[in-house]
Amino acid sequence: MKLITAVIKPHKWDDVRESLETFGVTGMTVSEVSGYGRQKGHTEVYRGAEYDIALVPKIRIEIVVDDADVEDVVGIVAKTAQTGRIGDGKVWVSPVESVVRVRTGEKDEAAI
Amino acid sequence: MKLITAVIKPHKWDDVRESLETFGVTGMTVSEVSGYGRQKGHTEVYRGAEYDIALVPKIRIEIVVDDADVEDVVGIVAKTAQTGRIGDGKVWVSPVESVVRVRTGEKDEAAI
Amino acid sequence: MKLITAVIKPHKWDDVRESLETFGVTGMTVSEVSGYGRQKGHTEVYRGAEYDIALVPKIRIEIVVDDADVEDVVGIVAKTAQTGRIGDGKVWVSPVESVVRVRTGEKDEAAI
Amino acid sequence: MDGYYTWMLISSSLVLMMTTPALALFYGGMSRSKSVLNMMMMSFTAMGVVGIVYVLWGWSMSYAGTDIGTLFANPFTAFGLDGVDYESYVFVAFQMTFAVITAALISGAIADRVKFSAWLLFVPLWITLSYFPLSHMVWGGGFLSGLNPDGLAARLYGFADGIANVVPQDYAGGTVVHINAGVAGLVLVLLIGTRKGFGKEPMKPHNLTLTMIGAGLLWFGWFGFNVGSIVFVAGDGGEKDIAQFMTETGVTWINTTLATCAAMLAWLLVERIRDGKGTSLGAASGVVAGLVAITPSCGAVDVYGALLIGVAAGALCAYAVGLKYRFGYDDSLDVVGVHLVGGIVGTVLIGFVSTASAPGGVDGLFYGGGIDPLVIQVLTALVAILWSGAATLLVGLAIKYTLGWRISEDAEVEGIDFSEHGEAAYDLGVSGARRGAGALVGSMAHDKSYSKEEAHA
Amino acid sequence: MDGYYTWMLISSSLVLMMTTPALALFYGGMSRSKSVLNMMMMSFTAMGVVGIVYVLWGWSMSYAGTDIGTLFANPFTAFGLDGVDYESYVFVAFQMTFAVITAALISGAIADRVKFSAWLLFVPLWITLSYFPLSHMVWGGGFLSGLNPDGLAARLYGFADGIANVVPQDYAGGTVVHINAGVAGLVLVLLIGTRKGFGKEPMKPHNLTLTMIGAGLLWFGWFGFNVGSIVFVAGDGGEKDIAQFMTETGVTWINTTLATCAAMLAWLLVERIRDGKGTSLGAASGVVAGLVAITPSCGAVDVYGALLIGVAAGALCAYAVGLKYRFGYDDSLDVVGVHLVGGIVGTVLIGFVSTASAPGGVDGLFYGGGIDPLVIQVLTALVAILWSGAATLLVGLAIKYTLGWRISEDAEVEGIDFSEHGEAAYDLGVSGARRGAGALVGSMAHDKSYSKEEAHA
Amino acid sequence: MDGYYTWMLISSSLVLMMTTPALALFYGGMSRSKSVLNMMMMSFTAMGVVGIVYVLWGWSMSYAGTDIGTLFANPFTAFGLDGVDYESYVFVAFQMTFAVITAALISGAIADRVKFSAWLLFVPLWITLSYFPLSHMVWGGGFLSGLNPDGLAARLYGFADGIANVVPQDYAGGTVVHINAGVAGLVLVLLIGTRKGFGKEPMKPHNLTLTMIGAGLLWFGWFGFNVGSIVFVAGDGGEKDIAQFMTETGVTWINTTLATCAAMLAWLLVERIRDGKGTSLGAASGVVAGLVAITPSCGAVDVYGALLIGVAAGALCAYAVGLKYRFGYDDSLDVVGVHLVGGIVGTVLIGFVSTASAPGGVDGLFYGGGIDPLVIQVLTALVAILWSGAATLLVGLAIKYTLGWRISEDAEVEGIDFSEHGEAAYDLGVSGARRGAGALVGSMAHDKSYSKEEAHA
Ligand SMILES: Nc1ncnc2c1ncn2[C@@H]1O[C@H](COP(=O)(O)OP(=O)(O)O)[C@@H](O)[C@H]1O
Ligand SMILES: Nc1ncnc2c1ncn2[C@@H]1O[C@H](COP(=O)(O)OP(=O)(O)O)[C@@H](O)[C@H]1O
Ligand SMILES: Nc1ncnc2c1ncn2[C@@H]1O[C@H](COP(=O)(O)OP(=O)(O)O)[C@@H](O)[C@H]1O
Repeated sequence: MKLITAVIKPHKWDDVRESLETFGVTGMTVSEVSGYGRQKGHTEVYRGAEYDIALVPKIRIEIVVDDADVEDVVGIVAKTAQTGRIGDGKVWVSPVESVVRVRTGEKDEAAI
Repeated sequence: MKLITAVIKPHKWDDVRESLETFGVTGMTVSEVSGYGRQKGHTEVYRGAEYDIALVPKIRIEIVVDDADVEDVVGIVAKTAQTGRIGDGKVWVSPVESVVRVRTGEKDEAAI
Repeated sequence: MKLITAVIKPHKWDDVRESLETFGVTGMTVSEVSGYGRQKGHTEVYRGAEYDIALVPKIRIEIVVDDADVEDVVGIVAKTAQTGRIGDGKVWVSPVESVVRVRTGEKDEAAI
Repeated sequence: MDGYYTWMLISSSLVLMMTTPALALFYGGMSRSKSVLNMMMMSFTAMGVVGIVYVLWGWSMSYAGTDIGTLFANPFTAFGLDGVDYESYVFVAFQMTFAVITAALISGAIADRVKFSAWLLFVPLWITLSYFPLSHMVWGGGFLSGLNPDGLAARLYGFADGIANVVPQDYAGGTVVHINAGVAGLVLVLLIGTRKGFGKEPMKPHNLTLTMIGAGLLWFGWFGFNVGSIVFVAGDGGEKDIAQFMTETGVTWINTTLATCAAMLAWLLVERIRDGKGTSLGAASGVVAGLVAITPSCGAVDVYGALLIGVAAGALCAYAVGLKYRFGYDDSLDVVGVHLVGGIVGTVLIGFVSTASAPGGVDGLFYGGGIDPLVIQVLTALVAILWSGAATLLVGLAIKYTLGWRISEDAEVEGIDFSEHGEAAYDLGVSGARRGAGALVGSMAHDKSYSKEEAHA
Repeated sequence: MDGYYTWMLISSSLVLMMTTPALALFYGGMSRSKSVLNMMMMSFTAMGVVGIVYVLWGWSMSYAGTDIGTLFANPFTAFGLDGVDYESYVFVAFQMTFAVITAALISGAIADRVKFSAWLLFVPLWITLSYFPLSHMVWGGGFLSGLNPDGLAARLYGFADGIANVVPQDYAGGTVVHINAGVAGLVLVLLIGTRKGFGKEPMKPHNLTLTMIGAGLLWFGWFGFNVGSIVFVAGDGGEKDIAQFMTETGVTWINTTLATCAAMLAWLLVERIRDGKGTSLGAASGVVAGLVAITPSCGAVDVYGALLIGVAAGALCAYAVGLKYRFGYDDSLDVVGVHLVGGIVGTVLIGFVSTASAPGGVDGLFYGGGIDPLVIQVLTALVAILWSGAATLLVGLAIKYTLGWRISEDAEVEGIDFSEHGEAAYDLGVSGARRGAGALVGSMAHDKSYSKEEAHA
Repeated sequence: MDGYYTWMLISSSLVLMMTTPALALFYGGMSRSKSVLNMMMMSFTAMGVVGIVYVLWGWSMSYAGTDIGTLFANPFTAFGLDGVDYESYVFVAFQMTFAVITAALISGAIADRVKFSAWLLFVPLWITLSYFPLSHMVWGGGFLSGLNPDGLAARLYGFADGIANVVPQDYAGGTVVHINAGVAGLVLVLLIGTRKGFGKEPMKPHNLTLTMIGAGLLWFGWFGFNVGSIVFVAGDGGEKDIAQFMTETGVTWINTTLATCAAMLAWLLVERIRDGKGTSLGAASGVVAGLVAITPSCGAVDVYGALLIGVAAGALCAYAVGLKYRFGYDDSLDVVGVHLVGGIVGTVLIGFVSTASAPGGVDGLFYGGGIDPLVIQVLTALVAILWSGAATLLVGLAIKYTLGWRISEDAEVEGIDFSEHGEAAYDLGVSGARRGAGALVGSMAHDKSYSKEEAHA
């Protein structure tokens, strides 16, 4: 199994979720993160002093999938999250050695 | 070494922490995340319109452990976090190649 | 490629970002997390009852890098984030099998 | 009468408090966390602009100036309160605060998407073309007043002993304030268009505790608004006036409260039946709906009339706020659903439930007063709707084709607080587990005031 | 007297503001973020329900109706203010707001776990069986009033010239309001039980800034509550009354403030000694404790008496709020610890520190007035406790075995704001680094009001 | 005069509300989320301490005591209001609230870094050495009053018919309140030093909605502050006084509002020009700057004078708040930039724009009154600055070398709310996507009050 980690633009989250749903992804874990990269943040003013906000809000999605589905899922996320503008984000894949479903104790493929 | 990532129900956090403490886990990193899966969220009403909240709050725990402890730790988390109801969460294990303790610069096993 | 995950003290974030910038890291993903470890949290009082806050706020940094840069980046983070006081945090490295840049669809090294 | 005078000092202060901060909170809590500051700024700047404009030419155009065709008064007669004696300053104060909140109310309809500069331009123009004339017509002895021999009522029903035979009633501003603001909101929404994502994303309140504070403070301030609107029969400051003060105000206080309580419960009941649950947003909205509807009628009805008006307003507005989704106009914070609908409910129901036993002293349809009181109320409302609609359209179009109303779509997505004010409302790197966040906020780029300094040096 | 009359208009408005929004904020801030809306709704709906009930039969049952066995008055005599002259409406208003806040105070004891419907049923029943009778007994010339020849005081100490020889003192509601609400809270807590996790999880305030706003606004409103409770000796609105108004109110204002300041500092001192640190929650609670204790006594004491009562209330309540952990009753937001204890402290201490030099004009034990004033205060408090306890038990049991009080355990864990109101108080996807969150909130499933519409069509 | 008396009851309550909660909110919102509670506590405890101190010796030292060298009055003459008749209590109340807010204002300058105990020690000492003397000098017939034959004005310009030939004007406290607090803030900042990270990290407001609520409520309360400060010419409570009350208060209300509106818009304009965007913090600060500047002058000018003072205050303060970055003094929440600068602007401009047509009745430089009125205003301001500076330095040094002012650097980084009060302001584990957090907060270690109990047993 693999862990797919995707960092995307917040307003793309809904589309990504839907397309993953249709593909058949039954679960994922999502968190709000801050991104640092080519896309620059905005500027805030306070008492005549300016502040550069280096970070931009992003949504981080973690999906554990069977090896078979990795390419499809990565492809779907990359396609759906794309706006073509700087800051669209990244998707990376890393190995997972085992998974357990807490409720049932089921292991690995069965646990996803 | 391995990285154990566990996604559990928020109100189970205290129990899990305690049982890991007793087992001898000296450190972990915790974050608030949102879960998407079989367990459905609740419904909010606003001006007569209904909204499905697809996401449920979860706690995400990351623990870097020696290879030796992996099975025990996974087992403890899976056991303690279990309620038997949908949404109990997942635990997955992935490889870690090296670890550093920032304070001392100690490496790997010594750094955990 | 590798994924470098660093958990550091919040007030060290700015220094770490700068030194990574100078080194040439062009992107990272940051999140607010809670740390549990040797460093104990503080105590809150409420209606004469005391509460131990087991967790301390930390910043979690994820950086995907070329294999070549791993050591340097880990070294920089470990050095810059160091205060020598308990709670400085951890840095760990795990394997990454592939990366995609959402905006362009570029793959792996090109996507970082 | 220094007791009554003191009441007017307080009432003026209370109604000012209704806009800043009460309305700013009520609206601010309902908007999204990325636009709450802009929403509050629209209330604060409405206060800033109208406060000055009212003293310069508002009082003159509404009351002190010489009448022009029963529609408004000469803005220059008493420009800058020229020739206005100090005794009257407290009434200038009281009336000023009404103008302020009427302008501020409109902002709720156009949340999240309007250039700050456009708002600052709209307010003085609109208040001059729509509010001052209407307040002159209704309260300044103009076209919609029963005291004007050439007024609507006089023309229709005749005029005797200085008053029309059938008198239109608007105790504290159902037409001038609420219908006026509601119509303006509707017209602007149609001109300006909907927010990106309207009807798809929830766009729900980001902080209902603010909305609840706002609703509570609005209620508190409304006692100044309604009870302070007493007009004396004798008006010579003698025993008669004191006696009227010490009876009528008790009635208007009680009626205001009863209608508000009834509207809150009615709104919750509608939600319970329709959605299964009564919401806090519903309670807060019901409070305002009740206050709006009893505004014109608080002096015209008895306790049962007040209860009926409250129930009607709460139920109808609870239903009306849903219409925007159906017809697709983005009345963001329900100015139309609450103020226009509530204002009409209150104004028109007077024709049915007003009773001679109340201070107003007129029997409505249900009390054997016949159809005339109802007709005059309906006509008054219609005139107000037409005038306000025309004036708003004029100003709205003028701005649309010059300055332009909308901020860019990207700015709207990023949030108007950043794009128009360079601020974020909250920086809550907080609560035990989140105290770190501050660190993520950013670092000082450079101190402009400072560098500017250097430039000078 | 139009000056005094104006003061009553304001006082009524201030006390209404104490419930909505002040108390709603004070309690809301103390509850958890998943139950703040429900807590605020209990205050808002207490206002909605009691506001109407009071006008229908509350005023009659407390004052206007014909006395029934010195315990309460006939609810039908002046139903709907029938036959009540407009001069009295302002007093109806003032007394209404007292009934409202008393009911609302109770909600703090039963936070996070009670069906909204159960609360809506409890309020009118309790206010009718417990509050109206007690207000009649104490202020309506009933059993606990010194003016009733068959009253407790008269029976015990004899009666002459229309007043008992030893007069029980409750200037603004130590028994009727605070002891009454405190006892009701205690009884309900015992009936309803503790929250899941009580004594284990902190369950600490989710937003102390709201609690601080609430405490400040309560203090502000309390001037209407205490200072507005003046009763005139002559009562004919003549020079004597005006003179009394222009002296007594200054004393009650100062006493109210002194006791509150002293209680705040005393509470902080206790925390400092016991816990090492003085908390903002302690300061806010101390403010309320002081206001509660000075409520019955503000007209009975001089500045030193006020300070002593404040210190005693602050210190004792600071200690009392800890008892719930010891004895395991879940008085969630400390209604018992602050209002019952504080109410008793204030009511009983009058027996010691009241002085003839104060408006009340009675010397207490410390001023050579002997034991009698103390005895009558204690007895009055006891009767109030018994009556309130019995009435609450009756209503509480009736609801327990019909509608039922508690929401499901799952709903309690998920949060009552969702389960009972379908809302979340905050949606702070915000602050530079968190602006995204909005996106995580969810998407519109379907518009019920809309679909309902279609159904009709 | 019971109408006027009622106005004083309300004004006193309003000004108390300005400190708790209005100022606490205004400042609390501007501080960081880890120090908001400490900031609010400084306002609340200023109320607690000064409220008591004022009754004990403040009133005596300012007004009731026998004059000592025109600088202050004997604190023991009327200690504990000894010998003060009840008629005067309302004025004690009113003046007390002024002392309270002056002390509280200072806290804004020393945010995030001061021991709570040091603050609790500073307040009574400072109020005694700086505030009471200055209020005696200016309003108590002392050195800075035109009524004192040995006063500054009398010495310079001569004295006739019980008044100096050139009279210094301070209607409601430009010198006593704002310059005094501003100077104290500046001195303390220099003594105590800057916060860790000042000038590098933003340290920007954590919750601007609180700051907006605070600004709005301050404005509301300020009507009590300014309009309540009327002093009667006849002073016998007769027709003359009533007539003066019913004219002068209208003028001060309108002037207060005009200057505030103008200052808000002027501040936003400066920001717009300098930074490109007008901020909500700027609007809130502009409101306060305007209120500060019109405080001494609200009775001295006409509508145009009020507008000019407002514009000047808004623009100058908007610029002044940036200076701290340039000169490196950490006036954290801009007490110097707004209250010292605004107070001077208002006090000095009187010399230019005061007009005989206003209640004050003095012509300034622009109205042909010559240079003298300006000179006396400047000198009065200077004396106030010197006295306040010296007194503050004395108290500040005494504390620095005994108790010490600063908390530890670690405590400052972790947050003063935790280190000094053991609390966190917010626990928002909440709102759809974040409801979990509560779980992260921690678990009950042990119940001290409980264990303490056991110890006793
Ligand atoms: N090397 C990296 N490791 C981890 N996350 C990264 C890395 N580079 C970029 N990201 C994430 O991807 C987001 C988008 O990257 P950015 O460089 O801004 O635009 P783009 O990916 O379109 O070039 C960043 O905000 C950050 O969250
Ligand atoms: N494939 C997955 N990858 C990552 N996280 C997952 C995945 N499936 C489930 N989760 C996490 O586990 C939680 C529980 O899963 P869910 O399907 O709701 O219940 P259960 O695990 O009991 O079947 C989800 O809320 C989500 O956070
Ligand atoms: N085994 C672990 N797995 C994951 N994160 C850890 C682990 N041990 C420590 N951490 C993280 O590192 C932080 C610092 O660790 P701690 O033991 O407190 O101090 P130090 O690393 O200096 O010994 C912790 O707060 C936690 O976030």
